[in-house]
Amino acid sequence: MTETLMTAIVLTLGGMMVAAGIAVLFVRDLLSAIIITGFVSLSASVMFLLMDAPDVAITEASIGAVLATMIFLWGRGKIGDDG
Amino acid sequence: MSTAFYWSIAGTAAGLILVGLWGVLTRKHVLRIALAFTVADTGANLLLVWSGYLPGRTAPVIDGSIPASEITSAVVDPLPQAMVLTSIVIGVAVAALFVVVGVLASRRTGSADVRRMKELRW
Amino acid sequence: MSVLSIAGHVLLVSGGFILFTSGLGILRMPDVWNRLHAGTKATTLGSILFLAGIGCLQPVWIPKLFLIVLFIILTNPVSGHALARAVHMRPEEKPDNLLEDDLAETGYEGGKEQ
Amino acid sequence: MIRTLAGLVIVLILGAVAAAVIPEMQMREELQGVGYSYASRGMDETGSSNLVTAVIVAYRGLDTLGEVVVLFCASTAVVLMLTLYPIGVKASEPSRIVAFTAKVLPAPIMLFGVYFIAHSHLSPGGGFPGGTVIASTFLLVMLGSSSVPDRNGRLPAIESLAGLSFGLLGFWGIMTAGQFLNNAFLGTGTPGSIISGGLIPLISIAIGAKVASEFSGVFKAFRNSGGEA
Repeated sequence: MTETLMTAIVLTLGGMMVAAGIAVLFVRDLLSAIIITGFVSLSASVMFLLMDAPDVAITEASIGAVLATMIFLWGRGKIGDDG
Repeated sequence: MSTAFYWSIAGTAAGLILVGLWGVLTRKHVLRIALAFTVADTGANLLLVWSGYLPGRTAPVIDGSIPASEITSAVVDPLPQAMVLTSIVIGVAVAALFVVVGVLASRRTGSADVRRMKELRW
Repeated sequence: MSVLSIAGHVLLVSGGFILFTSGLGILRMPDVWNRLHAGTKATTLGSILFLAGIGCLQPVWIPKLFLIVLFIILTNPVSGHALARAVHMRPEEKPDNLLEDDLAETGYEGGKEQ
Repeated sequence: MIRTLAGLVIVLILGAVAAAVIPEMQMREELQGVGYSYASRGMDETGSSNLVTAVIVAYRGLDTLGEVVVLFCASTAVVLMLTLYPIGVKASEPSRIVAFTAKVLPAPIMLFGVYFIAHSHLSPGGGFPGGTVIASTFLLVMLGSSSVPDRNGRLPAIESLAGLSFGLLGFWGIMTAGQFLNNAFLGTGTPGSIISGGLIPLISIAIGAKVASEFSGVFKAFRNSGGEA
């Protein structure tokens, strides 16, 4: 039961992550791309937790979802969406 | 049963690396390249942690429930997790450097298009 | 199946339903303001219901869950408020049939020197 | 167009290589090699319940020192470039509600980060995530007020002090036990209590302070890069 559930969770999450990774490249608005990258990092943190790596999960959640997103938002505020 | 769980994580990691690499090779906007680089970074970290994962075991944090003689058959490999922990922090520092270099170069050329940055041409 | 367990499952399902509704609202609502309404109010209630359901199923975790609920109550409305103010600073997002605009009448627009 | 096609071809080739190589990585049944010895001896030798922290701080402490140096180089490069080539910035005044929340929330979040660092040898966490959590409170304070915290410029001092104490703790091991970053000379204590693990809590504090001050310095440089506060 739990094995099937875990497999289903990982398959769904992995499919969403790869789809989001492709969406980062093709979505038109740069702000959306930054938010989607944050989503990829957060899903990766869930996946680290499923792989019994709580330290890595905490680090990825605090860094990928907060610090990296803030850095990219700062860069977008300086450059803008063009190109 | 656990093999599907196991291999789907590897598939996700490899897919993220390939998608990120494709983005780095083909996109034009410098911040979009940095985002693709971050995605590839996440995939590489996933693959590293996956290489030390053993299904059916617990996290390498030992509480009283595990007797000391059975630790080696009860926990996953701690070494790749330690490496990835440092790799994540390095990754975000490199991403910050990437973004700052991109912003300054786009200030200099007046556009965020990476093809116009003659200083960064490969 | 004790009463507590049934209550926990009911709370989990209702929280999940409210979160699903919020996601649907973000997808289907016409403009930013309506989407903001779906994305902040409904997620607060949905998360709290979900955590309450977990607390009914695992009563040992109640102190930690209480801390999380407190954090959500503190942060989620504030983030919605900051988002709404940021949208209000963009005139092109203002709807046509707006009857009253209290924020503009106060003369205080964040970020613009008056 | 050519670039897109060439990128696609390269990615497809690499994907074929990955599809050929990754299934060869057979699922292991047992721990082997270094991982086995860390898992079997780690808790007795270092006194740390968290084996990941034991590997980072004790067994691979020298690597972590080098990694901290890499982090220092990256953050210094960011700060230096933003100081040399300033970029105009428009600071906006936050609303009253956001400002109030940004005054209330940093204290519990920082307590959370300090908990991470102090319990690095007992529970998941450690210097790196704790440091980033503390740096995010710095970011929160900065977003919630129009002024920049750390007016006196104490962040570089904290950073240098943390790096210096990391090195000095390593040399302390040379003085007493004849080995750089020796972990056991303070006594490992009983695993599971908060005063245990030899040098691990001290080095975790040093790593946490260094990571927190470096990321805070990066964000301060982002905010300050226009010159005015």
